[in-house]
Amino acid sequence: MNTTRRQVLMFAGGSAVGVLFTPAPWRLITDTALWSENWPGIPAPARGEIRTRFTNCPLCTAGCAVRARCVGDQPVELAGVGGHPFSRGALCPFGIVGHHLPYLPGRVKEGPVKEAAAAAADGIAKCRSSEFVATLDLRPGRTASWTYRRAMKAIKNGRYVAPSVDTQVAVDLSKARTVLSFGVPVLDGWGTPGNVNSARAGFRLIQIDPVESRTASMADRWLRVRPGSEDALAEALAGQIPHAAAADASGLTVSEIAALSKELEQNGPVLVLGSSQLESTAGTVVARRETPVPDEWKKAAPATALASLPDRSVRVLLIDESMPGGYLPWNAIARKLVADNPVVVTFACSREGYARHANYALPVGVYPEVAGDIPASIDSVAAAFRIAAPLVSPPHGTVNPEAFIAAAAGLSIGDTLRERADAIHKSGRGTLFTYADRKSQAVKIVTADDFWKALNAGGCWIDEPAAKASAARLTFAAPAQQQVEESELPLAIVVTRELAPGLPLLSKVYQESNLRLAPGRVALNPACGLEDGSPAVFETLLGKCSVGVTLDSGIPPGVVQVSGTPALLDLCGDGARAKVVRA
Amino acid sequence: MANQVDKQFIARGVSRCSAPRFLLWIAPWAALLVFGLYAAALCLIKGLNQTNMDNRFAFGLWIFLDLTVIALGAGAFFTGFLLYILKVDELRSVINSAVVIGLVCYSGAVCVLAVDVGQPLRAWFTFWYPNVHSMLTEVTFCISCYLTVLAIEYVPIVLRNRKLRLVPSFLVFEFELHKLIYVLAGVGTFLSFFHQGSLGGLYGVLRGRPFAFREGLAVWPSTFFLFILSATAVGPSFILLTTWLAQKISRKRLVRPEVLQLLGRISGTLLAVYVLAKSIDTLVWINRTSPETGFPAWQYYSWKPFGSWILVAEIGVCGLLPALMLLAPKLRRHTGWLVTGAFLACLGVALNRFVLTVQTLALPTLSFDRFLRYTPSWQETGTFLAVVAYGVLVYSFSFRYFQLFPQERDLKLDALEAEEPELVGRY
Amino acid sequence: MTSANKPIRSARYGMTIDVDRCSGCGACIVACAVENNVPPAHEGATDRKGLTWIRVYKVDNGAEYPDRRTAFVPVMCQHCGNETPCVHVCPQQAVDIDPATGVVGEMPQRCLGCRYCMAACPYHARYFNWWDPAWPAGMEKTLNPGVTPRMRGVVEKCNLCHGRWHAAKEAAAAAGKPDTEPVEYTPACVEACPAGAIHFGDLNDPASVVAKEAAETESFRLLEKLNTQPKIYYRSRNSWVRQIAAAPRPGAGKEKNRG
Amino acid sequence: MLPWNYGFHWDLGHIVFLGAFYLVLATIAAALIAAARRARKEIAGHHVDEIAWHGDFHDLPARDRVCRHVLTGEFKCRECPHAFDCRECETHAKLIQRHPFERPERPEEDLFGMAFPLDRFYHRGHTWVHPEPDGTVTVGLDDLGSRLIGKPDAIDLPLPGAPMEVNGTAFRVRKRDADVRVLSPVDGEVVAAGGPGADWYLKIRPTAISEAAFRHLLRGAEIRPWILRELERLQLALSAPAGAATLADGGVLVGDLAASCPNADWDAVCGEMFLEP
Repeated sequence: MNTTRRQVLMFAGGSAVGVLFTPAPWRLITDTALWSENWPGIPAPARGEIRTRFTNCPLCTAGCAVRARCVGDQPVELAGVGGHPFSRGALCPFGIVGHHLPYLPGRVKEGPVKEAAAAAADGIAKCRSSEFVATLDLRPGRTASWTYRRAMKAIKNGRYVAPSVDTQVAVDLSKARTVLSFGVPVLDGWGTPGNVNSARAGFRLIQIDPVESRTASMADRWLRVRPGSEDALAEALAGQIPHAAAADASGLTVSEIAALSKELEQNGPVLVLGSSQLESTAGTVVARRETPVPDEWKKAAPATALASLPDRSVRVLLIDESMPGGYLPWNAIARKLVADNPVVVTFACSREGYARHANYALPVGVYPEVAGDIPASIDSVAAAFRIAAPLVSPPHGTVNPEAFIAAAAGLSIGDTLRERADAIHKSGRGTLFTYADRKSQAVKIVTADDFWKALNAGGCWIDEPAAKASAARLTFAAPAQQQVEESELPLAIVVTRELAPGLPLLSKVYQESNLRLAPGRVALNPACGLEDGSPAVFETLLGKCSVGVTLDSGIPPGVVQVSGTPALLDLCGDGARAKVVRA
Repeated sequence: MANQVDKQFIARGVSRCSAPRFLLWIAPWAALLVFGLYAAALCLIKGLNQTNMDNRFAFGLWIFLDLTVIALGAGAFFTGFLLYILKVDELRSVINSAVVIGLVCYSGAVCVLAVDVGQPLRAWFTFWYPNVHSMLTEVTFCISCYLTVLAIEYVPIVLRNRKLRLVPSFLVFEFELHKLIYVLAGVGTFLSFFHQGSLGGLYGVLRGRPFAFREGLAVWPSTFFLFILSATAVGPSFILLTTWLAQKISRKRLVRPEVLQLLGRISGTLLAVYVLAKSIDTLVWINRTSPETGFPAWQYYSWKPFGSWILVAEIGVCGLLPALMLLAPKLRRHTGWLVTGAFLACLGVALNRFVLTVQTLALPTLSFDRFLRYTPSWQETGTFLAVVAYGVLVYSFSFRYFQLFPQERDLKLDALEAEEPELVGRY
Repeated sequence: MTSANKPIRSARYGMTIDVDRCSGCGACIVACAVENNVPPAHEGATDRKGLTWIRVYKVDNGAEYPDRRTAFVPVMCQHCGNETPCVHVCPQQAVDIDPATGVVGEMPQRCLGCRYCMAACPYHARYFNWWDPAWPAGMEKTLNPGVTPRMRGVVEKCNLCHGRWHAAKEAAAAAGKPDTEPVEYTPACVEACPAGAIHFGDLNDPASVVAKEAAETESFRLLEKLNTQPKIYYRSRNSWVRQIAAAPRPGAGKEKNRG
Repeated sequence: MLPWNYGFHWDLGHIVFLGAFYLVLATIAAALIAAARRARKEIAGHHVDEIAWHGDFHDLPARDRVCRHVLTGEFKCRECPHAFDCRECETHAKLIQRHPFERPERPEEDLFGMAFPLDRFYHRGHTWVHPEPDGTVTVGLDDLGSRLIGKPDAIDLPLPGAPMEVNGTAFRVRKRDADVRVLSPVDGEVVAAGGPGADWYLKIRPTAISEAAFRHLLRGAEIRPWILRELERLQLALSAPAGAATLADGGVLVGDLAASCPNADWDAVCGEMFLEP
């Protein structure tokens, strides 16, 4: 039989209609829907048993208690521990994304460990009597810091260098009725957020700040002064210089200053933060007892300030910046290094910091990969011992700076944290607060092992307050002098340092909303003539560096607010004046 | 040779420029089209991050383009309506051209929309899970249907091509389809009426955007009706404009001047009505609608550069003025005035669409939010230009190979007679 | 049993935010991003192309120093109650309002990316995925298993931590609680706020904190006159803060403000 | 979209909206299908030529569609409503009743050296019809027609037995770039095919040889005004773009027009004269 075109067409048409009555086409439509609903290339979250684990956040000295929601062992969400006697369930934005730290873009994963060890040993051997082997510890007060001190003691002419932080002094916010802060970010990262917030209602906050910082805008009173005039104001309030002089320096009116000092008299006790010129009222600043340490640790090198070392005297410099902490401008450090090839070894997870200048940049484990303790924060009257217990394992090839430095010094150490914990337990002081059940019990009634376990499974030791808190004195570094006349560098620098910069999700506060000043950016008054977000060059006596500009009406003319990355902080050393020009 | 082949497709008795010259005219537009397609491809492949739109400026150049182009394309349905339903026979001489313009405008708009959405592959979701309460659903349905209608209306024009007519089935189908064209014209009118309206409704219903929000009848805000009115008013103007342009560029007489004047008159009348309605609507909005939502109307115009001048320009200079120009018989007789009027009318509607899309989004609603500026990225502009080039190309080809203007032959012979009068009655 | 014939008691989940206590630290923004698997910013992203389901605005009273006052106002989807602007504009029913919770939900899998809802939202609380979501190598391990990440080209927004609500619902069911009762849970931002400025609860329950606080004279809602009836209440003792929530002031938010 | 699909509710909104949508689709589809079906019918019924001629006729310039009685001056102006098929035209019938054709006194009309024998009928497509004694008719190109074609480059004639109908295509001729169809003057069936060589092109057995059957054809006194009119058109067509040759005034029209004006658009000229736009 021969088929005509007509027949073929009719067959095609018929079957087309017929198919519509089968589920096939409709099924097909639904399938395309499903396909386009699961767009390819999107990571699927790992499934698994949901567990709750506890640790403490070592990203700043506050050491807030952390409850981690984990899939298996992997933390996927961090939150504060409600009912914690001190951190009170609060966690700052940095703490909330702390578990992303291991995945920091550009993290240092391997380094020349053996070479570094050899070079260090060689340097120590070569070290002349006039030269030093120094360990720079940016987070003093830790158990690791003790190890460094012991190690430096073990080496002849070893030096333990740390920023001047007095771990023996604390402020008692609950005692203060007025807090006079000279540029201290009281409400923004200073102390322990939970504790500050809970005490906030009790005191009146007067913020002396050249710029409208977050604290200034939240303070009960904000006094805008010229940068660098804080001490003059403090002296005037202390009655050391006439108010008029301070008025000239700070830009406040004489009556304002008078009113302020009157208020301080009437509204005591007053806690003064950020200036050593003005005494705090007795009771608001107290001496804090030392967290117990094993007796054999006691013979350790004292902390020396970097400045006190003679220039060109450091042959071997070991810098521990494994935990976010303070930062000293590099030029201040470089000055101390010997002229003929000094050995500089850094321990850091990123190349942003001193690693840029080091001969050997060694990778380290980060929170929450490695264990480490967190010394009590400045607003904690009682001593405390918290361990940032590891939740995940560090990548292969990282080194433990503590072990490295001890080895370099030929000092044999065991599990220092455990030794410390035992020492605390032996002292029998204080209470143990465990997070899972939110119970606190006297250390006396727990065994050393349980104590140690509890500390690692989410717990903290809190010392009992001293019988009578002996008065103490806070010391603060004097603000840098302005030695450059206005003409060449018109802008006074105000540095704000964000913790743990570069964590991916912080883009939400830095970049995707202009809530905080992103690291590496500078804020200027809108009248500065630059466009918001435009690239610019930031220049000081110490050099220049390209930055992004943010316009902020909270910044007065003649002032530049710098959000310090190490690169920028290197420029903001002594010459605390700058100019910002269009790139 | 090519010239010969090309010639066989051009109707007898009308003269078209030589193939090479035509190519010369096509080339730059083709180049522009290619560039635009590249830009569009970038947006499709790399995503909408290629544009300068953002979370606040969710709509930009493209939506403005769509609204404007569709308003201008309204000439197609309105001329069809007048010719086939109201039997205004003079318009037969421009209907083909009107259909082509409509097709170009609508297909262009739809293509741009496809680039504009974040997930073009899901375009059909709107049909599959329609939310019948959304103006956008109405728009999507009507536009896609009407585009089909336009395509079908375009078929006879194509099939009338000299070469294609030689195929008997084409010839006959064209003949029969043309007999039924009034049905399609009717459907087209129905559809256009609704989507022109719902395009206006799109913004009128935004209760969260007091600058655009309008009260109205039943489910339709006043912008619904204003859009219909303005579209029908400006459609004829745009046909007038394009016809005039075609005449200028091809250096031929294509329609009798009376036809253009008729278009002008229709446009002018409707525009006048529109201006009246628009003014009333604006007054109501300023004095009632806007204040009731807590937004004093004056403050919209305190954001530079969108001062109150924009109102004057939209309603006065580009509304009332052209209406008067087109209505005055004296002025209408001069091509200059006629064309200027038509142009202003088109400009006015474009401005109206601009205000409703761009200005609406630029104005902050939260008191602590800021006024935003937005300049399209080159990818956006490129895509925009692609549509323009596409339009010019389709129109040029249609003009060359199809009979867009039936009067052309007569006018040509008239012209010949005019230049050689002695020929007449010499034998 | 009882739950079978008992009618479902529908909740109206809402928030009260104490503006005076918000120090603008951004913990809520970050916690929200962690909870809901919002990807970190593409390097091209700005505050106008970013993804921040909750966004903290710095607001000042427009005066110059020393009269200048500043407050921080967190703005997320306000979960409008009445004629929700975004719900009825979506062409394909990708946005809906859950009658049981009053939460305005968004179905990214259904979203076409037409962004009409963004144009419709007076609070600019909706965000569009301009880029493919991308996490630094290894970081996808930290994604929250309770929430599916969204793809490029769709709109997303706050859904009052639907994932947590769902988990709470399941927990309640496991505990044998009647399905008809609204469950209690805490969205990530509420949990994260170090100042405890945000309270969350059922506005229908007169005993709840939010219901009480919402009723106080200090409480206000953004753009109340639009009559969208948001379920997010703000509270402040300062009258100037309460004012900024009302009608817009020209120049507000710009460098030079008129008071 | 569909009742069992997500989000569909039996409420007014859905019913009205979707109802309207489906109605629109149905209407469009119906229109298309109707057109297609009718088209098929027409093709089956061999009405293609008729439709083609209707199309052509409507594409002709208005001036070329004038009634034959305008040529003779009986009307000032009148457009032919029947596409040159006067057989169905009452006006024509009335007019020829009033003054019927009288026998021509001269055997042939001579214009510019062109001979138009009056013993035959002429069609406006420049063909003549000559009734033969054997009941058939011979069909040929008239003098103007054949001068336009001159010596054709090609010509395709229908095979014997092919049906013919008035204003359908009789045959096609090609000359230079011109390729035109010549309209058939009568209904009938082809008996034999001649050609340029022979003195006729087609021998046709007409369906009827009544007076009424040839009523649509020109004859006698109509020829002269018609040809003059045609010459006028020819002149216009020739002088069109090339602005070329003018016909010999009062003199004799050359034998091969195509050859005499080489740079004229011959396709256009032939299209114009053979009524194929």
